[in-house]
Amino acid sequence: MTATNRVSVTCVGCAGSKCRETIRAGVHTNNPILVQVIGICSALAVTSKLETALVMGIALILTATLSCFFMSLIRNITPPRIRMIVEIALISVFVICFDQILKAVYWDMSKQLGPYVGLIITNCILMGRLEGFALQNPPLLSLVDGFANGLGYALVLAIVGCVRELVGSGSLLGFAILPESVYQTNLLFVLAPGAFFTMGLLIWIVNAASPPKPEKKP
Amino acid sequence: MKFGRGGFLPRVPGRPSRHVDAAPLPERLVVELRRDGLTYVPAVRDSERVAFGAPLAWAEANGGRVALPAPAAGTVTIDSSDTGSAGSVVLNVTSHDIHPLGTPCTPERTTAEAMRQALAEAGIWPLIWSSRTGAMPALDGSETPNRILVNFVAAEPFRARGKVIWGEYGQNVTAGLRYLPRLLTEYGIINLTLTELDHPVAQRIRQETAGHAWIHIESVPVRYPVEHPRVLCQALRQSDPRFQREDVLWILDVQAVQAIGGCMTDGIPLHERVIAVGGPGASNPRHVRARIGTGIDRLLERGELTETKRVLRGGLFRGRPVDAAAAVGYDDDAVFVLPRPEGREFLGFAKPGFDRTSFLPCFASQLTTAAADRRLTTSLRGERRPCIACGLCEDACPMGLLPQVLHRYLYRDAIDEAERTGLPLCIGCGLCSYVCPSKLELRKQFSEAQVRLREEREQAAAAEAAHKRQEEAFLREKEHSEDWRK
Amino acid sequence: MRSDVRTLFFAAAFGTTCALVLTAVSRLAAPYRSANEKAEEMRNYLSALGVPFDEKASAKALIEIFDRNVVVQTNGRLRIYAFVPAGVSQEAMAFAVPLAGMGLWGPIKGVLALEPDLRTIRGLRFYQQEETPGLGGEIGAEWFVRQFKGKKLVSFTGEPGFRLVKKGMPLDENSVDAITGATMTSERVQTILRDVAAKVAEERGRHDRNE
Amino acid sequence: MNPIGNLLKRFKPLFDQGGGLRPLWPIFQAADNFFFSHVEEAEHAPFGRDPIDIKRYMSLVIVALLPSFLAALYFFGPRVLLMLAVSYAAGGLVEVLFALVRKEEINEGFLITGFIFPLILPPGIPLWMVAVGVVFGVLVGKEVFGGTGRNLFNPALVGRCFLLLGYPAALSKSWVVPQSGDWLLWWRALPDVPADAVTGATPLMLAKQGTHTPLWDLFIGHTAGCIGETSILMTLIGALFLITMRVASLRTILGSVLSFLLLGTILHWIAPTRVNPPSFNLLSGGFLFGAVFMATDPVTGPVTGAARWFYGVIIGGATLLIRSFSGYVEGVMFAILLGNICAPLLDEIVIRIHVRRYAREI
Repeated sequence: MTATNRVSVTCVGCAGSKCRETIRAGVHTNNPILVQVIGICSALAVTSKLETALVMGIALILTATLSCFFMSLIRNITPPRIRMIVEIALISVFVICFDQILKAVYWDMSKQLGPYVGLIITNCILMGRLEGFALQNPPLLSLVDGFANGLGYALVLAIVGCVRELVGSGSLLGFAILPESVYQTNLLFVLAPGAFFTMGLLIWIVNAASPPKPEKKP
Repeated sequence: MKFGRGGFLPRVPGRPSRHVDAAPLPERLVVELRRDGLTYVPAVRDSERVAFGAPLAWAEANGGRVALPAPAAGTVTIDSSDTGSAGSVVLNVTSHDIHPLGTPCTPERTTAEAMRQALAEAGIWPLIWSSRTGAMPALDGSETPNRILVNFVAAEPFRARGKVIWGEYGQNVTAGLRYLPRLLTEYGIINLTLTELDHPVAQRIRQETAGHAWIHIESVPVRYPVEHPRVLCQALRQSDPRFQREDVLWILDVQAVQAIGGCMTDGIPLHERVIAVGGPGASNPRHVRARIGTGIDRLLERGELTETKRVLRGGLFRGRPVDAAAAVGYDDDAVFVLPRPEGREFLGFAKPGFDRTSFLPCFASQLTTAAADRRLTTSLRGERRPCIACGLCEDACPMGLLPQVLHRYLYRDAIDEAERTGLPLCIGCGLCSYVCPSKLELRKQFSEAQVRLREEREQAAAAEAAHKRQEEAFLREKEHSEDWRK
Repeated sequence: MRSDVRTLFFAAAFGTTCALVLTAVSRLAAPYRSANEKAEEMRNYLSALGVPFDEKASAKALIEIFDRNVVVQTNGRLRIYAFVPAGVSQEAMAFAVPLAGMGLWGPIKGVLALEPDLRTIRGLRFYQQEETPGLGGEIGAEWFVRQFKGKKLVSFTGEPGFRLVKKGMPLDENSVDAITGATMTSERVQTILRDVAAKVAEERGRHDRNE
Repeated sequence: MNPIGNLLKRFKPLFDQGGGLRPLWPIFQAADNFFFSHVEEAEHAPFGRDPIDIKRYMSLVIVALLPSFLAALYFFGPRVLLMLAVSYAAGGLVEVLFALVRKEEINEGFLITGFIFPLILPPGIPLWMVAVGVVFGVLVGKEVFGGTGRNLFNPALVGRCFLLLGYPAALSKSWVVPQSGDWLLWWRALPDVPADAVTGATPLMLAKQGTHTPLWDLFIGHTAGCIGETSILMTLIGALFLITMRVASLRTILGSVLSFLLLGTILHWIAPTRVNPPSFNLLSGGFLFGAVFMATDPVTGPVTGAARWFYGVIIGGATLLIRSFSGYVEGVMFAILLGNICAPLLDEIVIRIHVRRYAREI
């Protein structure tokens, strides 16, 4: 009895540290945008306002968490030959659901996000996590991983969105922060190149603050 | 002859006059045992007495032996204390007399074999450059040139000029020119390169050689490094369609021809050199005739070999600094005295610059023809900066290389790419380092990379050979065991 | 062979499940979604026509207002939205026609509202455009479209069309200030307006004949 | 020693190792090396070196820019000086900050960027925009890539591009007709342009609407436009200077101007309504200024000489196409940035050709 107890306790402890590690990787050390630089086309398109960036971030967190979880659940019964198609199908289901719900209850936002919610299906981050993590790990850990990566993406989007909305429109979440009489808005930050610069500078700052470890040569 | 773009002749003060002084004959002559990349083995013992012209040391090279003949008669001391160099032979002179060795013979009755032998023993052979080996030609007669190019031009500031030597030893040079065809194949051609064809000296040379149909006179521009054998070779290939790729070309300069003349007609070995002493730091720029082994300090006026000046052996571009102990070698023809920088100039970069000349026409000295680079010192004359890709090195490169691109490759250690982009063609003339406004050490970088490349190739070849040997041994072993099993 | 069957079975089961989920979600969301889409279009026409409505009204309410006040007729090439206020009169108080054409960087779409004489402009709205923000993008700005109110869609020589002229030039009832620095966009807008003016002129001819 | 020398000597201990201002050493060193030539002996052959150095090289470009600058001063009043001061101050600050953080020497490259930047701006632009533009240009156009010698894009053009895309309305409102006459008025209005200064369209904008400015006015520079680029005469003087000094690549300039004229003639013949006559096109706007002073920036252009021809052709052609067939009336800036992008590719092609040649010789 005590033995089993101890085993389960160590298991939980071990899972806890692993869980922390997974979250750290997704949000910081292996952040999908800052470190892997994938999935940035939606990040360029929807970050001109903080609000859209947040909604997009939430969309990705939800779809990533759910699809990672379910993929991990069925990972053992999925035939390896069709696993890619299954992954895509799974992602699409969640994305389309989210898109439909958005269109039904949050019309304005859906209009602003345009096709980008739908395009989450082709987002490399999701495919990468499913293929690289969920297929090898238990459901709960996969859920955490999906959530962490979504969170990493959402955080970067939020920061970029913050900067772009503040510099580009002088407001945050639609509230004017910098009065128009004093501050002249910079339209470059409203356009997609603004996201390029902001994201590039952000990556630069993060890398300068904590230089990425050089890959070990085999 | 057709020369590619590139090359440059800076206007440097201190050009040696045409006057040739005789250097004092010292009691002690120093002969270094290293020459042209060969290390010589002493042929004499300590405190042995040698006669004039007797071999002091031998070296095995290219299927034969070349000698260092004694420049004077005297007693020998072998100095091998210097660990860095190969050591030297010190000659305490008993007699400065020069007398012929062996019997003179006419060009018509000389064979190529005998001539090669005589030149090798007289220490003249290494003065010849062969396009096949990239250094001195083979001694065993395995290569016979279709062409010999005698170069009168010395563009690098300041090396002994062909015209001065002609003026001093005209007879010996013509004699040498008569002997050279012995070394050629039948119907081979001798090219003479001069700067201007209508110069009085040039006209005299033409008169002298008028009867010889095999001597062709060519004009070359005075642009450093026009005298470099590989530049001359490339120019000849490009201008003369009869000169094929597989043809062998030998190149030698006037002083070598003069030595050949002396050696073949009178049997006198290489024992003295005409040296141009010049440069902005030289107080009396002139030519000096010096016995080989004379200390370089004896060529200089007092005060030139001090802390404030740097004495280079060789011209401005390829010269390397020497100390007080250095002596005239068998192949020296220039001593360049360069002052060291003193003090800092106020707003120097903004001055019009009547006292400096440059590769770029961006100093006021361009307006006058007489101006020279009077501020030339050993200073870099600027701060070291990253490459800004100005392209000056590409304009200056005589081999048509892209030094800025090579620099980029070598900067990120891409030596293979640098090799493909022509690194082995670099002749180390140093013009790219000279003109670089960012003061990059391009020449150093390239020559180091060339050395590395050669080492890598050698290692690879050695490894391959070892592998092959191992394989063969294995096969033999296998065969052997199979035999044994049978 | 067994694995093939298994794969097939899995694919079928998985596909069916996904399809079921999607269908369910879609069916649940469909009414809201289509209402939103329709309301979006109507909102543009209502505001261009000047029909009073609450900006924050729900989709349902908007459709109701639209149905009550607007009559849609399709005459030839032109689709005309007539504003017939419910319970006030039988005569149309205003007409609206859709605008469409290519802008500098992408399509421009909008609504042009006209007074009953089909000559005087009552309002103009661009609801879709991708012009340079700050320059061409100003066509969506209030100051730009406000200029059009009360202007005529026909030049006084009787030719249909509208002119956007450089700032500082004298204006007449057939022209407004163009956007400084956005010559290309202004030209495109002018072309779109000329097209629609031609169609309206045709329609007006039919109208006049009918009367 | 002159007074400056004495001053530098007196403050040197403060900046030396252990001094109180040690972290600011690069600033002291930059000043020191500016006034007094740097002395360092060559350690490798050749032991004598050419007197050309980066300072001289860069200062020649500044000299070549002076005529254009003086013309700008004449046409657009003393405000030009103020713009120059702001540009140098703001950009220099970024440059110095980076030098301090990286503990590197301050490079001379910024001298040109800071000088050229105000010359490619409209005369009425607010001063804070000058500062923002040059800061962005130096930061994103240069420092991000590692500083002078490593940047892909011309920093001044990056800064201007940023302003044009970021504040298009403000920029398009800032064109002022040259008011050469009343200097007093321009002085009084500082730091702004005089209230009654006439805002006017540039010749290229006017040409889009069908009015062609007389060629003589274009040549002299009596037109609205960026302050340094209006006077073709002064640009030509600068160009002549740079070409005789061989600081600017003649290949780039010829490549761009010839392709511009050739393509312009052909297209004008095909579509005379869309494409301005080549003479007008050449003399209006900033094409010549860009081709002479910005396209020839060695760092952002191709490395190899042969590639500079094609680089010029890309710039000339792209300028013409952008001017004639896009929404922008002026295209030099984008054309040069486009050329900057293509430069490494052109180099690669030239290097390949060279490699093939070397393979035969080695």
